[in-house]
Amino acid sequence: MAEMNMAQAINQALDLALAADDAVIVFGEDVGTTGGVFRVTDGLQETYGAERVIDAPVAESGIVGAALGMAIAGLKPVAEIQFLGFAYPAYDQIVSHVGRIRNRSNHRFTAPMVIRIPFGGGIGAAEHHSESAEAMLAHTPGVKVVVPSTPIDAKGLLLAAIEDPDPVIFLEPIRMYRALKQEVPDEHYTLPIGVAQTVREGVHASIVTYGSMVRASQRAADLLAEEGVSVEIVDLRTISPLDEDAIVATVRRTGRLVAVTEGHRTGNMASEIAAIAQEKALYSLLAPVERVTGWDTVVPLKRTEAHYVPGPERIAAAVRRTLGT
Amino acid sequence: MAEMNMAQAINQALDLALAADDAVIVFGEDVGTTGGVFRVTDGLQETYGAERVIDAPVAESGIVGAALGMAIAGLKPVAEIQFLGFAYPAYDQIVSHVGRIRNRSNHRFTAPMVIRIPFGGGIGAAEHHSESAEAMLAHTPGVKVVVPSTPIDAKGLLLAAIEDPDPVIFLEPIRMYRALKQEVPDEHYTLPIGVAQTVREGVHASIVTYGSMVRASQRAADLLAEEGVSVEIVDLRTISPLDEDAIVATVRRTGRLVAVTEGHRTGNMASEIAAIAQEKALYSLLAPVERVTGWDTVVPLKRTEAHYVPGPERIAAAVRRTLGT
Amino acid sequence: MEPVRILSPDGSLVGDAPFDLEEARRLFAAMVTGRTYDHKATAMQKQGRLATYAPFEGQEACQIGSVAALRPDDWLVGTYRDAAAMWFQGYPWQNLFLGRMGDERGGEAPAGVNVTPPSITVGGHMIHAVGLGWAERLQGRDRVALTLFGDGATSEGDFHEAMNFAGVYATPTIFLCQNNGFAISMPRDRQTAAEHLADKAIGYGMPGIQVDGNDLMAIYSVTRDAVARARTGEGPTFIEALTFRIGPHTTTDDAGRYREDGEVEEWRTRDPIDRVRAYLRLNDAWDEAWEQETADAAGDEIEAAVAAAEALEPFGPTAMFDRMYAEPTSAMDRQRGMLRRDG
Amino acid sequence: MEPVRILSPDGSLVGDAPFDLEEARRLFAAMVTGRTYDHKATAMQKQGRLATYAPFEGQEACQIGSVAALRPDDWLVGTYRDAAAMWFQGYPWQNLFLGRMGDERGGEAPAGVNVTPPSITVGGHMIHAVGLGWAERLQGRDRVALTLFGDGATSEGDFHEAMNFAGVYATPTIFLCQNNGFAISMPRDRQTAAEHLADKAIGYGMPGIQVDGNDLMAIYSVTRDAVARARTGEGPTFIEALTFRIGPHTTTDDAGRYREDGEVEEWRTRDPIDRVRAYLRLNDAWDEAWEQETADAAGDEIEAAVAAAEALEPFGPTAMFDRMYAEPTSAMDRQRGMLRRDG
Ligand SMILES: Cc1ncc(C[n+]2csc(CCOP(=O)(O)OP(=O)(O)O)c2C)c(N)n1
Ligand SMILES: Cc1ncc(C[n+]2csc(CCOP(=O)(O)OP(=O)(O)O)c2C)c(N)n1
Ligand SMILES: [Mg+2]
Ligand SMILES: [Mg+2]
Repeated sequence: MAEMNMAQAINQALDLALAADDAVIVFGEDVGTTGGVFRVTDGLQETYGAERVIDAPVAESGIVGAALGMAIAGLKPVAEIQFLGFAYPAYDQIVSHVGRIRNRSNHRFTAPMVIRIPFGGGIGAAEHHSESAEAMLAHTPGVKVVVPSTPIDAKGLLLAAIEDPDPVIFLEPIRMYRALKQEVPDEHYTLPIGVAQTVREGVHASIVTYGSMVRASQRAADLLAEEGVSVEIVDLRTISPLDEDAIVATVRRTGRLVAVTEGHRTGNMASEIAAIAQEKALYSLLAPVERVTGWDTVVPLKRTEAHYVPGPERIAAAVRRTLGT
Repeated sequence: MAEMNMAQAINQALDLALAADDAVIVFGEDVGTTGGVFRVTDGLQETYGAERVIDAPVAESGIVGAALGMAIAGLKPVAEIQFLGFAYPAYDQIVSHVGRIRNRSNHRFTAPMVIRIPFGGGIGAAEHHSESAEAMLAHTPGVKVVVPSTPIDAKGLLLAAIEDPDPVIFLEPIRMYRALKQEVPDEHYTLPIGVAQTVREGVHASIVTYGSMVRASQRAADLLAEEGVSVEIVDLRTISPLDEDAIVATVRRTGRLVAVTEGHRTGNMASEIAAIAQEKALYSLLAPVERVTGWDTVVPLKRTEAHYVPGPERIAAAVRRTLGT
Repeated sequence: MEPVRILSPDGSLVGDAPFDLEEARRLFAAMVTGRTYDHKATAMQKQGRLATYAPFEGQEACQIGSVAALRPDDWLVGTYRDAAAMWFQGYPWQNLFLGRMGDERGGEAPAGVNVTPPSITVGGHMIHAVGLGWAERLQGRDRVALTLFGDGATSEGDFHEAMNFAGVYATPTIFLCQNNGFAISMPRDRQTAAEHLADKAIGYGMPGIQVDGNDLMAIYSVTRDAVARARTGEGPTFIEALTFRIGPHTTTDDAGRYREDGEVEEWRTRDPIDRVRAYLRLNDAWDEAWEQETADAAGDEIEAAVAAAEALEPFGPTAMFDRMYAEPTSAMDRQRGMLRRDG
Repeated sequence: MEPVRILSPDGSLVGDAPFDLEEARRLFAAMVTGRTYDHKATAMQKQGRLATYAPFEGQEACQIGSVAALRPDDWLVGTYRDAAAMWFQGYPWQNLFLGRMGDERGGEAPAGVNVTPPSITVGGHMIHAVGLGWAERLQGRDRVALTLFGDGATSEGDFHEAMNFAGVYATPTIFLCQNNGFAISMPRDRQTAAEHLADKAIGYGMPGIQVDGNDLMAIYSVTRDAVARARTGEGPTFIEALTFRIGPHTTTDDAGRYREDGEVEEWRTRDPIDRVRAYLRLNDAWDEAWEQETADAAGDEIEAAVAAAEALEPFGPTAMFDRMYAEPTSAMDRQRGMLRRDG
């Protein structure tokens, strides 16, 4: 057990995976010598060598495509894309090949690989560094999409992703890399992919969310608690496949739902959550499902970003609307 | 006025645009000499020459990126990508540049361009030729996304798209290219982008849809009419920005809604439509919004495709569910 | 740049034959079998028994000659136009037919056959060949990966990234470009301003070789050398094979819109099969009866494959939900249920 | 391949000076102004007044020398590291600061200044330069487009597609690669196995030239020739400028992790500004007082830009909805309303 932040927890997960299985390799821009732009892969190349922790040229499609070839031939690559905004050039490889090789080959060839991608805003970064396009990844057949919100979850989910026989896109909320520390068990453990977790129990309303929005939602719940409102928070942890049962169960319990994501509003995960809630629990809904989201604009730069990324106040206001207060 | 199918109507729109404005150019793989793989650009290079109807190397990112440069410098390019499944390599240019140049340059540089893309299934084509990833395009800031369902609409919407000062992605339902003929006015006309149209009036339930699913929905409505069920059909015609008022109005009228798309189920336009309906008209809803969609699988090949792409029977069944029959 | 040539169109040698007469007869028969499949598939498409088909007539030397230089466990990563190569590396004709019938089971290579399903998108598959060969090396095995693609594919960004990675990591990859003159309607000289496609190799620090793509011996020989380099850790090679597709781009294409009949006739005189026949004849290794036997055997083989493909029980409509993941996810289960409910 | 060089590090000429002493003084002053901005921006970032900043110290000759060969109405399409070039082509320092402050108004070039906002993604912008120049030509104008990028950018698929299109359509594009030795931590020799980046040009049928990137005269002269070719319809040129970034990749990067101090010191002896100073001195066109004047003027110019940028009224939180389209769409209007409601 050691106190660590999410970046350290992920580093430890990679370290354990590399140590346990020769088939695991780490591959991406600047992951080796310099330990990654977020230092998430720090020290791994020193330990495992440049043939297992591999620095790549600046070519995201190449990284994902080569990792797929490696996965087919028996390795378990953990590829890294530096920011989600730089994953778009690799999207064709993801949607056309990574997510399809199993179907295309009728199970003969498979892609046991992970694509790690830091994502999301809130740090006032340059353009393209605050993207939250996870909805398009969740809309992609044949891959799973996992989003941890804490150091403990990050380690357990990443180890599960590496061991998964299918490709997993592992989205790491940039803002959470160093935002909080937890006592993380030293040893190997996994958390199940596809299973949501109730991270706060409450009776008046539910928030369903994931990634860095879990913390923002906790803060909103704290604000609301002062007003006597008790909020349940469900952390999806996996956005593809969705744990529909968990969404439906919390709606049935509280009758009020706020779905929170920082992705662009139209066609994001909040819309999916709302669609599921009304489909499976319409008659439990005491108010419309509120969606608190980013907007259909480019993520604004530092000076306006706070008005784009949902914060505790906006989330709390939405909960109040579901309560008619 | 002449009877024509959608391919011909689009060809005529391009012809009119090329004739009216020297800034308009057509650009894409095989659009020139051979008139496009669907013959949609047939004859245009003969009329306007190889400098205005330009054959491109096999490079989709290059086509979209070069078109963007052209648009910034004063042209109005109408780029073609051969199939939506081949647009993924161009997605980075679309999301990172085409949709952002106006914001990034604070209106100084703009992208008055159109990207025409045949899409959707139903013709038993090879892998990658039946994609329906329009949800990810609608999720993209800074572009508009238009989907015609008839020859008349295709012509008027395409001319509007070409004249629009912002980039428009124009998705052409492959199945509709030659599926039906209409009397199309010979002269120039435009139809408004962002405005849905009620294509069938009804009182018991509503279907909101677009593209080739309009025809499937009409057939479903015909089936239901025999059972005494009167269905209203709203053809969105534009999926970004969405005509929310039209969605809400039809739900308020009938109290029952089926959203139909052929995209993968999770995170598609049907989810967005359902989210809007419950948000703005929860208390009008007499039943959960039903979503009839493609599945979260690769679009299957010919032998199974009919079980993937929604047909009249599946749509009718969903309408019946909203009616509890 | 002078393309490598060993066998002249008239069957005479202008270099050293890289294999003996027996092997030449075996490869001749393989090319004949390939062409038999090609003609059969074209005919079946016309009858509506296959979906769109991309014929490869004229490119048999590229496909059989290159694969002949592989070991049975080497990787082959090709396209929609590479059925002969795939088959020669162990992929069943039956599955090639199945794929064109719109049946996903056609994508499955038999155990031990390291042939990926044909790539339908242009450009995306070459990088897989880079990763495949690289992974073999990292795991201490000496398998190599041969990837086939067209002249058009060299324009895609993914070609560039694949070539660059192969160069940087010195992966055991053989890039074989079948330059058949056209990418659908786009002629090679409008595809790129490079004088030769083979010139592109220099930008990646790898050897680039141009070869007569209708010369079985030349193709075999340059591929064999490239395979040897790859196998011994000397890195990748780019081979540009000059060839021509005699047929249309696909069965829905009208090639008359963009090329002259004369060009096709001209290329027919350089037919790769005729050339080997002429060679065998000159060397007393050919007679009418053997040719007939070969053709009959090829015909039987192809007909049997068609019959097997057509006889296969169709799979159920919900099979699609079982092919996406090792274990169907909750989403697959839910959606299977919906499809069952609605039929 | 011998890189083109005109001015030696000691200030002596090894070729013909492409401009007179007056112009040399003007360009010297411009390089000094660029470096003044660079140091100021780095300092402001440390004070938290700017977001992450990418210093270009050492690359001033590449940026000033190339832009000096442009006409004021030509296009410039560069990256996050090309502030000096952008400014020299007419983009205000104030806007360069604003951008780094996280203010979208920094992206706006003044009317008539054809400089696109800096590209933050690596690789995507070069193809825009191809389209820009091409569109100029199609509209009967003779403007050219210069695009700047790094050694790392040559690995992206979009570089390939841009180079290929430029070759095929003979567009008036000048590709200037500032090979500064590294892409973040990746050294040039691991970025590609090509011996020289300039070798990549042959694969696109365009001239590829290697030039001493710290030699103002050489950069100017090869760019001038490339511009002349482009302007007269002879097509694109690829220029590889050998240079070095003295600073870290960005202000958040620790360059000590991947390179030796000695390497930096070695490159400092080839400083592009020192070299021109030495030349001016040798030719009696320099004195201490003028240098001081130049430095002071640069300082004043940069301070004035900082002050102007910092004095600008912040825009309102809903401005983002008004920048996306010519007319805000219904979605923008709805969402503006939601933001107003929630604050
Ligand atoms: C990414 C992508 N873009 C476009 C297409 C459509 N398309 C199919 S084949 C082809 C031409 C390919 O030409 P080439 O690489 O020379 O191969 P050939 O067909 O001549 O064998 C095109 C453009 C595609 N399949 N994939
Ligand atoms: C598409 C993309 N991938 C990755 C990055 C992250 N990144 C920013 S700069 C850089 C290195 C670029 O190196 P080079 O092209 O040599 O330019 P330099 O920074 O040396 O000027 C990388 C990888 C990015 N901005 N865009
Ligand atoms: Mg070809
Ligand atoms: Mg660099």
